[in-house]
Amino acid sequence: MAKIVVDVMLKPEIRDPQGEAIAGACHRLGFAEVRAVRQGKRFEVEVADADVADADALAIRMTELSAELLANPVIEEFTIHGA
Amino acid sequence: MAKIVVDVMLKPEIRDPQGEAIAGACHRLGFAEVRAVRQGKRFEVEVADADVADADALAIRMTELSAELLANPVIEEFTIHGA
Amino acid sequence: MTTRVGIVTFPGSLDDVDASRAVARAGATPVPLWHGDRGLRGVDAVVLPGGFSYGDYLRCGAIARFAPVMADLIPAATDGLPVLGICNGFQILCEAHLLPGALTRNAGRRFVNREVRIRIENGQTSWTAGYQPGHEITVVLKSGEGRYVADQRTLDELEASGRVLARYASGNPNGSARDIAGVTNPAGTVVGLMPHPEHAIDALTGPGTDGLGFFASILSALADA
Amino acid sequence: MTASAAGEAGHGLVTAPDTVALAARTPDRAQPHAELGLTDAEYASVGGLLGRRPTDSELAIYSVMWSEHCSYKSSRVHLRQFAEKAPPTTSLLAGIGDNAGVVDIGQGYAVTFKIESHNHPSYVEPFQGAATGVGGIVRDILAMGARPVAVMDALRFGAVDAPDTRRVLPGVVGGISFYGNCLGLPNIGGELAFDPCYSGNPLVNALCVGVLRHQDLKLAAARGPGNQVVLLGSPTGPDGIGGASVLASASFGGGGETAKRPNVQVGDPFMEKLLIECCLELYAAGVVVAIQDLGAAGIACATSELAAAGGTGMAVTLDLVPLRDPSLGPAEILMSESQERMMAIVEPGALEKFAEICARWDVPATVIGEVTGTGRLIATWRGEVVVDIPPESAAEGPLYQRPLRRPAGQDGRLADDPAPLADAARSGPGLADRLRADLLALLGSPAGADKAWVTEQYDSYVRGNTVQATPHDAGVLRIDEETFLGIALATDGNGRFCLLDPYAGTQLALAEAYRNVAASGARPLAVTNCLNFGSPEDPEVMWQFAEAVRGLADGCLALGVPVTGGNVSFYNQTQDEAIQPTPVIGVLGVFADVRRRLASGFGAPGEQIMLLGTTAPEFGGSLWASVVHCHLGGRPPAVDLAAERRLAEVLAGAAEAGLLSAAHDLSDGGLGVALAECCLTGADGPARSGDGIGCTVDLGTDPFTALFSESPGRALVAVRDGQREAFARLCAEHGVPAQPIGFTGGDELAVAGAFSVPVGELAAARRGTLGELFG
Ligand SMILES: Nc1ncnc2c1ncn2[C@@H]1O[C@H](COP(=O)(O)OP(=O)(O)O)[C@@H](O)[C@H]1O
Ligand SMILES: [Mg+2]
Repeated sequence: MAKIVVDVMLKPEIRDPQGEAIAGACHRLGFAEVRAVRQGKRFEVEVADADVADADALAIRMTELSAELLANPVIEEFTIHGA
Repeated sequence: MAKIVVDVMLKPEIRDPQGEAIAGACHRLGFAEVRAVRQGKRFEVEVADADVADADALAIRMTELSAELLANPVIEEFTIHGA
Repeated sequence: MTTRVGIVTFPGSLDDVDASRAVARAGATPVPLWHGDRGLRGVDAVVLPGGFSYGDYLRCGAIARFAPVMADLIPAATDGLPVLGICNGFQILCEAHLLPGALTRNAGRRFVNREVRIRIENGQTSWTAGYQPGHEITVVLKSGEGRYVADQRTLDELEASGRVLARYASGNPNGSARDIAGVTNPAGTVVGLMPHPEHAIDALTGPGTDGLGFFASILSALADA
Repeated sequence: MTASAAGEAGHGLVTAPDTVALAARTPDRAQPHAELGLTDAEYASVGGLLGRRPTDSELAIYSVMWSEHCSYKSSRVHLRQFAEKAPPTTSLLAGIGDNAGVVDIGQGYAVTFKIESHNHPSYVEPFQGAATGVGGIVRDILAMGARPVAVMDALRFGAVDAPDTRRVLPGVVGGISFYGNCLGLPNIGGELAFDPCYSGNPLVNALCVGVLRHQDLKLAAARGPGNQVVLLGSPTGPDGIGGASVLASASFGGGGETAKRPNVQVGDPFMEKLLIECCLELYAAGVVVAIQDLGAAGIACATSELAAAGGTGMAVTLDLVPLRDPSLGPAEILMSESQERMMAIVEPGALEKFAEICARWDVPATVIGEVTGTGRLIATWRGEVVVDIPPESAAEGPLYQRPLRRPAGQDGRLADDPAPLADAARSGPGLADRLRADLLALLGSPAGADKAWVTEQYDSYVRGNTVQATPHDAGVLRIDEETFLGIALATDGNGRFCLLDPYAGTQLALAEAYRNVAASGARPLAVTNCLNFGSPEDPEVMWQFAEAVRGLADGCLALGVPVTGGNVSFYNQTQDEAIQPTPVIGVLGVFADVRRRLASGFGAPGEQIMLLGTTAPEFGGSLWASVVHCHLGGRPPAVDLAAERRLAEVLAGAAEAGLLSAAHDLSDGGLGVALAECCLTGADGPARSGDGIGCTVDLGTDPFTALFSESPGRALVAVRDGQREAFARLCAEHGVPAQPIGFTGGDELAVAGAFSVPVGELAAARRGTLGELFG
């Protein structure tokens, strides 16, 4: 069983009010060293070994999956690990 | 400027309906090889270099921040990268 | 002197007006408490109302837990001050570890706004003394993160010690463990409830008056004390 | 235009800051006016009125302010009719031209309401597009000095099973739910319709209503030279730069979508909630001279409109604008559409108090300039003047009399009468079974289906004043607990009727919203509208638009309800394919005592059911023709606005006298659908779809026409026991035909001599449709 991790973050130019609010909370809590926070999503995808020919094929499939479903290409970008 | 990444995932014993729904969607989209998906959060925290004494101090602070604010230990666990 | 019930307004609190109205309907004096102020203005009990405190960014209730007013509320609640957390207030109480467990995304993944029937399981807390155990009432559920979760041991303990306050009685609308709609602390003073009794105090604007009992209960609980 | 052109144009504005002095010295420098959406003639006229070429910042201002979206340049010549044909009224405190119309409802209270589109952004990024649509209309209402008290949403999507709809609908509903719920505004109603014409062009129209005391009314006019210009709310970022002209006004076509994608604005309802409470506290403290929301065209729009309305000048220092992205240049700062911002005019002596209140709400507030007596809008950046214009020239914009042409296919459409289909349906064997099957088909169709999948995602209870919400005919709010004044609101539109006849179709939409308000027991008082059309550069679309506006203006005059404001959304088309003309009409009504409102469901068994109004065999554009035969043609039902007015009188009178226990208007699907809805809706409580009460009715010799015709001007009522005579008298007094058709009770909807359906089966037919499609 392969575990693939897909990290999805808002594109840098897209505003992240959620991250801004968290950064504000960090400061109120005394974590003054925090300059900025951006919040994204992390997907852990389990793939059956038997179902994928090789690492390259897996990487291609996971890229497809991320672009189609896990990330919203209009506002997000993704990176894949472990494939 | 240091960039710390904090990954927060639901503990394995906590059900993740979001992840389950995504796994279902994967199948409908033809990604039959996907066995399971879990969705968590990824925080990218920017910390000013000048504000932290050294890497160890930074790691301690980020662990505090994660345990107190970024993750809820009742249902979530976290890992820190880049500190 | 009338009973004074504090209603905390966090940035992003929404049902504070409704909670105040319910407190007044029950015959108590609502006292506004501001998130950024210290001190509890000598109130006899506190309601943490529904809404989206601090936008509920991160996790519901996670940021509100650290508000200045909470620095006084948490020790007071530990010492026996009656506190009712409704919806977001329940989430805040869990985040503050005044109540066990946590509230997570609904099993159906969408926000649910619906009238629900709940069964009062414990009629002895400061907030439910006016109800008989087993009494079913109609209130309003409106939340996106209302699925109560806790580990098996905690759940068993809650059941064994009668700390399950109320359960959903007309189907489980959000996937909560064991149909739990609300829980209480061991003393029966700190209570969290996911649906909204304050929206069920007037047949003109809600599904009836079943929810008034929560606010009437605290009055009699304090009068008896 | 292409992606790179937009990008380079934007980029050029940053890297080469252009000043008024430079513009005077370099009259011939080429400027990207076409990429910014200005025609050659418009560009030339900017040069003419400035007496030199514009600076890049000025060009940015004119390009957004003169866009269709901001300037109404194609629609203004038509919209004038709303004023010219306005019925006499004393209840309008502010009207067209202000941020939103304001209506006196008595006892010192006023209500302000408006509906606005966010169609294109919701197609590009459904969640954020719809969310920021709600945010925008709420700020409009807030800017009038009112507390926003509720929202509604009128939604239209492509075919229900189209992949596009599957992407767009859940996102749009999620965005409205996220933003509205987080803001603490109850959602009290709306619409949900599907038609393939909206594929690629969904309509997302959001309405907000607010309440104020008369003396709290704020108008957006910068008066008093020396007064300070304060920007409050979120910092300014690169969001939606050029959005007003590029995103909101350009039609989609081959590959253009990707070019616009970076222009997504992200909403922060939490900040908006703080902004609302902060502004209300500022108003209460009396420290606001005037205020304007920042929507399309951001600071450019707010500064020029405030100064133009005040007949003053304004000087702002763009370096003072708090930025989220320090690399923004002056043109971008002016054009940014960052959300959750307002601009206030404040007397210098009140600044301290103003700042104190903002600090309490954690709302950033910054003085960026002051009101002047120069009659010029001047902006400086890094010590240089980058804008120096007469503000009214930007605020007013050009005016076009676009060519009109009655569509070539119009006669063919009208001639394609569904009467033969109806004749066939009426005769032949198995009539009873077919009637039953057709009714269930209508109830299971996306248009007739239960909307709970959508509406359950909306909070309808917050603030505790919601008397009725979905699924009642109108949303009903209590104004306060002392006076028990109340208001009712409904929105309606019908693209099918409007395609067949935009004049009549618009009046039908108006009549339906008016009737929905009346059916709740309120007295209709005022109108808002959102006009969704294709490209104004297409003469056939422009004809549809002109007819619709004429129909609405004439209709409002006939009904005695003024148009108080609205919004025009053009360019809803994919290449040459325009949407059906879709004016969405909102009607506001008032209750002297909201406890007298009427529910739209049966509340008790054994009550007499009466059908009010006249039924003719009218099937053109009907739901029956659409669902059962995929047919769209013929004439829409004939409108009789005098009859609508009489019906409304009867309903309001009966409500006030307590004669009725329920009233429900007849619209899509006719009597059959209305009866089923009455059985399922129940009597009380918002958002309630109880177990239901059945009924038995006798529909005479032509049950087919009785069940499915969509003749307007009709309503179904349940008369309280002991009030039948009084009600009959009231109907007679107003000349409203009233026909007893049966009684409530039992657990079936039974049509005597024809068929019956258990109430549970009605519910099942309506319930599954949306859930199965959208998961
Ligand atoms: N998008 C929506 N948001 C909120 N309420 C909606 C929406 N769509 C439909 N509704 C509600 O569902 C009910 C039925 O809608 P509809 O059949 O369009 O009513 P009508 O035909 O009487 O105008 C109404 O109460 C309406 O307000
Ligand atoms: Mg209706």
